[in-house]
Amino acid sequence: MEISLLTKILFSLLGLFIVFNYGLLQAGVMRKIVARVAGRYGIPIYQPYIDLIKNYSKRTQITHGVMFYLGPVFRFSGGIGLFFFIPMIYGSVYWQNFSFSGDIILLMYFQFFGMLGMALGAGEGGQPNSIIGISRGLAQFTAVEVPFTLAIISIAVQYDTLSVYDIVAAQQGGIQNWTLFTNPFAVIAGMFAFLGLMRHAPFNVVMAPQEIPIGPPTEYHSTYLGMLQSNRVVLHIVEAVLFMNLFFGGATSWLELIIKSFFIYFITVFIGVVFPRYRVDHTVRWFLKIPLVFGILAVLFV
Amino acid sequence: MSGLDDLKKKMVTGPDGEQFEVNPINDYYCSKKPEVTTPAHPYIEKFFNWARANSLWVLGWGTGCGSIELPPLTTPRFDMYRYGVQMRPTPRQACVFIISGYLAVKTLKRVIRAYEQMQGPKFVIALGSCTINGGMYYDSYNTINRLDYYMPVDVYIAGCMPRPEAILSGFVALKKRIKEGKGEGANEYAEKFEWYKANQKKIIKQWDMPDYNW
Amino acid sequence: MNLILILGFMLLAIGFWGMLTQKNMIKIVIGLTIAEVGVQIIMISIGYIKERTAPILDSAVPLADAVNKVVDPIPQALVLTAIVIGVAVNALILSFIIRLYKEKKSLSIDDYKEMKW
Amino acid sequence: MVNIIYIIILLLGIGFLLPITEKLGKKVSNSMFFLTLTSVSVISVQWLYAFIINGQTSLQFFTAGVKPPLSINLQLGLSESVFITSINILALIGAVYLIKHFNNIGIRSHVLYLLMILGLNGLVLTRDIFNIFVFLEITGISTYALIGSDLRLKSLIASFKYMLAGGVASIFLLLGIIFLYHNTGTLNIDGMIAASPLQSGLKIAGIAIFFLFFALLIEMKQFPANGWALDVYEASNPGISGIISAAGTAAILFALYKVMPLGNDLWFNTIAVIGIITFIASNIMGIKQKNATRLLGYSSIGQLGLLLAAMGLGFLYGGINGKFQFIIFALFISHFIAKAGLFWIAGIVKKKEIKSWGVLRKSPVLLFFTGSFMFALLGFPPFPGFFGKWELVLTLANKHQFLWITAILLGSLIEAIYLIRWFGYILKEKQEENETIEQGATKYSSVFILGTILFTISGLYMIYNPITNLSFYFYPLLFIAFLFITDNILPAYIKNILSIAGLSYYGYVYFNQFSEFRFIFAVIFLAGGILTLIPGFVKKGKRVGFYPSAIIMYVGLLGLLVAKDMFSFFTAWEFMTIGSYFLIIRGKRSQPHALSYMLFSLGGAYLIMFGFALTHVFSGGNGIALDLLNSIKSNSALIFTMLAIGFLTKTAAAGLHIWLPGAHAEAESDVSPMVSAVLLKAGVFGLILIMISSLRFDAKMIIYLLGWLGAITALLGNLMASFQEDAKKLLAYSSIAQLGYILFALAIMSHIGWMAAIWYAMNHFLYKALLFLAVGAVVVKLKTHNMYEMGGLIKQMPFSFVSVLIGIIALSGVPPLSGFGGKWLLYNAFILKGWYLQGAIIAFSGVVAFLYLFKLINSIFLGPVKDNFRKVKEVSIWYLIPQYIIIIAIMVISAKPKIVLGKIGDFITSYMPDNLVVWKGDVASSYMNGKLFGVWDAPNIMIIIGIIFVTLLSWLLIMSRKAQKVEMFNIVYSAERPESPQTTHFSHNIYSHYRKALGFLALPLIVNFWSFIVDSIHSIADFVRRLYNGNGQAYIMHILGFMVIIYFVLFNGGLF
Repeated sequence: MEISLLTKILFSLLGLFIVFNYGLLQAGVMRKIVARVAGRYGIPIYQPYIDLIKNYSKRTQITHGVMFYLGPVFRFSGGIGLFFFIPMIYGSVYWQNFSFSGDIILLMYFQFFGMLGMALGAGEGGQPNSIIGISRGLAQFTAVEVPFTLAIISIAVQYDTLSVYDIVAAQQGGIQNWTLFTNPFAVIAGMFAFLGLMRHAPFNVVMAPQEIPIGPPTEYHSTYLGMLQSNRVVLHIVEAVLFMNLFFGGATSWLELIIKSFFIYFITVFIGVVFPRYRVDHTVRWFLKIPLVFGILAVLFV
Repeated sequence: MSGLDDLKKKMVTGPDGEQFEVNPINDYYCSKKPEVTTPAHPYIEKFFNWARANSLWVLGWGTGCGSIELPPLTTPRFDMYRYGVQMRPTPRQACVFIISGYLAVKTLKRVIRAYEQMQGPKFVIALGSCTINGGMYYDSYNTINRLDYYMPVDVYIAGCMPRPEAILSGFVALKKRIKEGKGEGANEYAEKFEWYKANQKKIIKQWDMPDYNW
Repeated sequence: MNLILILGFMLLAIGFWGMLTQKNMIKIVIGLTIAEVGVQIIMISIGYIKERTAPILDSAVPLADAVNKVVDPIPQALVLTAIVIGVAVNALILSFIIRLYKEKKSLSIDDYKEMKW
Repeated sequence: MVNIIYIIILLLGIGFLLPITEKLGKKVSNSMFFLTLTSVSVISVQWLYAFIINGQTSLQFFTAGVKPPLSINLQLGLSESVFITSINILALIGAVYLIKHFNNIGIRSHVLYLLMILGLNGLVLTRDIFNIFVFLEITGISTYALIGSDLRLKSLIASFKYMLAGGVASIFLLLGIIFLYHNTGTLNIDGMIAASPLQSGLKIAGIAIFFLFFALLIEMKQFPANGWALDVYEASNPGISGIISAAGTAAILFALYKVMPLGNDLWFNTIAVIGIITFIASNIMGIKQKNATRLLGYSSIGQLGLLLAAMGLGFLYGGINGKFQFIIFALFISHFIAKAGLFWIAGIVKKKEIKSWGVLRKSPVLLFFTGSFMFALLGFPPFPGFFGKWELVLTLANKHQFLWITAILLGSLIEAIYLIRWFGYILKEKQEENETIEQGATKYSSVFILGTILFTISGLYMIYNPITNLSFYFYPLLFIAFLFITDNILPAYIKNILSIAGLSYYGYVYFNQFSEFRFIFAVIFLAGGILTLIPGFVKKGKRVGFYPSAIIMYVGLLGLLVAKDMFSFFTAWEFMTIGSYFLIIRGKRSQPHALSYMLFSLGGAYLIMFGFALTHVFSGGNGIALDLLNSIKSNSALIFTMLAIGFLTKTAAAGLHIWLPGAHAEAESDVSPMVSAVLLKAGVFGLILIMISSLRFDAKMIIYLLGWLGAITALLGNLMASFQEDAKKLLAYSSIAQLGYILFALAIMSHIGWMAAIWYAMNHFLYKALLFLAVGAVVVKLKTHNMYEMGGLIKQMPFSFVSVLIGIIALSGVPPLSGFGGKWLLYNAFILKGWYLQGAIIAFSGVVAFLYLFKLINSIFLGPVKDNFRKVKEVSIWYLIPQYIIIIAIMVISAKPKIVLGKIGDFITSYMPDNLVVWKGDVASSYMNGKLFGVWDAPNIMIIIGIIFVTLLSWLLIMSRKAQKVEMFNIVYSAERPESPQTTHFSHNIYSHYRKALGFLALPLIVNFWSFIVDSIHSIADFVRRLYNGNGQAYIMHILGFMVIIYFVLFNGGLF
């Protein structure tokens, strides 16, 4: 069934709205869970909304220059763009966004769009600690990309396609068809990469609070910070949806999507609560050891 | 280099051998004065104030001995998060500055700098007697006696030291004040900028920074 | 004839021995000269035919009978040339040695090794 | 025609007359001296003319009125006339050069000179073996005396050693002659050859020929019995050294050539081996030599060895006629002119150390000729040696003598080490201001004439060579010659306009002639050429030397595309190499890098030459058409490997890359994009050529390895780029990595893989030119390469910042710019090919690229600005114009990749029909087993991202329109304030943690490997040259030892 471009745009925007709100709530829930693990009462789950409104409502603002100004725009474009290129709900023509423009390689490389813009913006901020954070982030990302790429190669070969939609399609028909069970090595490698991508402990030295005050966004505040926060919530959901599509059979309804992506994201939070922090050089080496082995196994036994 | 030396004017040589003067204070820093900001439409402002009151981001910096009372706030027993209070490591993102106890002159300079780097609206909570009247250090040669000579204070929390419970109640008081629209310390600072600066410069002999740290 | 040939080779050997062992440049040149003489003797001995006379047309060797009476004349002519040339070379070398001696006051070949490698 | 005997009569007669005429005054004697030499030259030229143009057959001249054997006869044929003409003309020019020297010494030197020339003429002409001895001695005695006549201690010693060696040689010569005479009964060479003494079976004949040849080998200064010769070259007046090195050895070579037929195959082989050992050994020893004239001596001896080897091989393979005549003459004339010229220049420079030869820069003409002579010696086009070497290699290949080819090429490469290094010193080594070189019309004019002759002969070779038609180069070379002549006259901008016009004209003329991938490379070369020439308008003054070099390079590049046969391809390759070498060495500190560039290029070029020769042989031995690559019948894998390694030296694959970073980084700012964005593609072009040919044979294993090599190159290049602090070096390492991607993509050998490769090649051309232009311009402006010294320049140089930003986005492969196309094609290609592990390495290195790209833009343009750069302005508009043209191009192909990729795809289909990329509108899709695999909709992606970006930006603008603009130190700094921009700018070694984790991959192992090789060669050189301990006695010992060795070799061979 073909739908008009306008419908498509409207549904995509609606999807974005849903994801944005879900992301904010999910962030609240996750923080609540972390608080409960620590034995605290924790924030109200709508706290992310308040924080966001507060940041947008700041009265003063400074700018270090054009690139500093554009940094959050790049970052948020990266997040929203990634959302637009990922199919959300399997089987529905309305929730495919613009995923027909490219395939998983587009998604892999589009991740960098926001990162690069943010890095440049923070760079113009001139805070040396931001650049330390960026250098750590980029370094960590290179290592994370290895198992991720191997996992993607593996499932691309497994399903004979690079299209995310087709990969989801191939996993339909029961839980036994999920990549999780048909190609466990790829999933292990991929989920390791997911931990690195989400930057929870033990891989959160990039933004190490207090140490380098907060890494790349040290100079960002007010509306900029609001945009970065908005991006963060969208991006977390989108990344989780991507991994859901690749490894966990995708979703045929919003409910399924919310449940699955919640648990996928929860894995990183769970591990983050349990483990201490790695230094960057440890992270790089670690990703080139165990996850790499699983990645290689994944492409060898596909 | 230390002190004022690195802020002196200097001649530098460009890549083509041309000589020119660099005046760090003017060239490195923005020399604009702070401006009074106007609130939005009252209804919107009310909504904003509600959000500001429920999202208090505290600059994670202890200035005096009272800072020892802050970490317990994050523990299960006191758990400040439930009030929407959390620590931020950078003044750019923080909106509440807790002056935790006595302020040495040396520290005051840093406090002023950090305060000015926070974006408005911003709030100051002064902790302990020292910030009110100097406390046990009232006659010290190098601590200040009254904080509000140097920056507008929203809430004072008395005690030496105030316990975490007191701090929590201070937060509640601050929330109330913000919701009432009285949390305009930033504007006050801008309005009485000259006065505050004069006070600050009176006590800080080695003034090695621009008048306002953006 | 063989005896003379052997003599020639012996002189050659002595000459080379002299050139290789003596440090005095004049002695080296003498070695070279001895070796040259050896070669000249070898040349003559090769041109020599037994019981014949020198290839000089005089009363003892009539022109008509010369072909059968004299030894091969060409080596002898060659030797003459070689001797002339050899003498010229020797003279030149010796004059150079004199020059060198004047410059450095030494005749030892070991003292003239600045240029090497 | 004048009887040739008059040459001898004239030289001898006037020689003896001169001391008498001296009484009439110097003028009279000098004019007589010159008149004699002129008339002798005229006579020989006249005969040469008769032989070449009128087709005269060879003549015999008899002395004493009777025929041999009773008299001595002179023979004059084509070869003789060529040799005596060369000798006499050189003698004439040499006399001009030396006349001051001679006048200082007195009339005896004039006499000696004439006698020497007489001896040389005689050596060439006579057919009597004893006469050879006589002429040899005449030459010898006059040379000894001439060397010693300036009465300097050094010349006396050298002459003394020479005399000892000559005396020993003449002893053996006499022995040989007399035994031969005894054996054959004649002194006439023709008679002896007719008697074929070796075949007669007499033992004594073997000994006789042994002595004869041995004496001549000593006179030919063969290794190791040549210590004395080096002293002669070093010590005597360079003018005389030049004559000895050129004319003297020419005559002795010819004498040997005459008696060579007395030998048999064993002898020919032995002589060739001795020659090649001398060639290699003396070149190796030359590496360690610092003294200019002695170094020239080593080179002379090496060249003699090569000539001897060629002659021995010629006799071995059917005598010196046809091909071998061509080869030997070409090699001979190069050496002859070049060596004399270099010795004479040494006489003008008068500097002992080769490092102090920088004074030559004071005289551009001499500098030009020095370069020409050196490149002639090395056998570069258009000089004759190039043709000689090519034919030699091809002929030997036809005889399956691969070891010989290897040895010859190895020797040549070693020779290149010291000559190029020396030339580098001349061009770049620091020189004290007050140093001057001798002025004087006579010496300059003789060098000038010699150079002119060299170029005339080279021109004739280019036009009339029998190998192939090189007419393509006619007008370009004229243009280059014009640029050279006017180099010191015209201002740079006129030359720039001319060069751009020239390139555009060639583009216009040849554009329609190219098809398929040649067309794409033509676009890269021509557009790249024009774009990278535009910044030249910045330069004030004359910019001497730049334009000829650039045009030589571009002509070479175009020549590659025009070439239809392997020889013209190779010619173009060498032109390109020379041109780029001169471009690269223009940088301030690029001398060592240019040297290593040249050596790697030359090594690669020799491999390519070898490969071409093998192609010729193993495709049936018919012709040298480039298409023969497609019809190799056997040994295809070997040939493929050779050619591939040859081309990979140009693309700087891992292991062969060490020349690139320095060469590209230290080059001038507008040269870097030329050599990086444009020149590297030549190697890619070569790779594509051989990869297409590899479709016809089985080279799967090698191509598989090439794929791995490409992946590793990409990773190592990117890693090392991340650890650089020098902005241009960073870009240079990035080029290595990018070429690694291209190699990897080519090795995939599928439609989509090749599409990726060519897309990468085009894109790398665009963004690397962009980055190098932008960063290069900044570097010029700031006068530093170090990124940590820059910073914060975005405010001063916003346009450059945008260029770099676009460049890095395109390079990194982030959508929506064109780089993503490359990534998409590459991922599809390697997944479809099944190269998962290599692909993962490629993907990994693709991410590592972000490290250095961020570092590049951040360290230069972001962060705090340093005090001394506060007042810098935007770079020159001439740098920005090409940048923005490139940006437009990038934008166009990013939005509509199909306009380029569609065409590329069309012609690749004819070679590789598998794994097609299918276009539906603007959407590219790949298929696996007929099923849709991947999709890429470039315009759509661009639109979506554009809309999102613009929306968010407008939102931010609305939300925070009143943001306060602050200065660089208004940053949070832990409530402190930053002290100085230097301490606040975090740029140096920002990936220290990455170095900690993965630095072991970027250890300089390859550099260490190559330094080990270099050190070993130097150590060997130093060890071997200890042989020449300076003791005359030892040299005699060497001669005797050499004799014993040859004797046993021949004895073993069964000669005795």
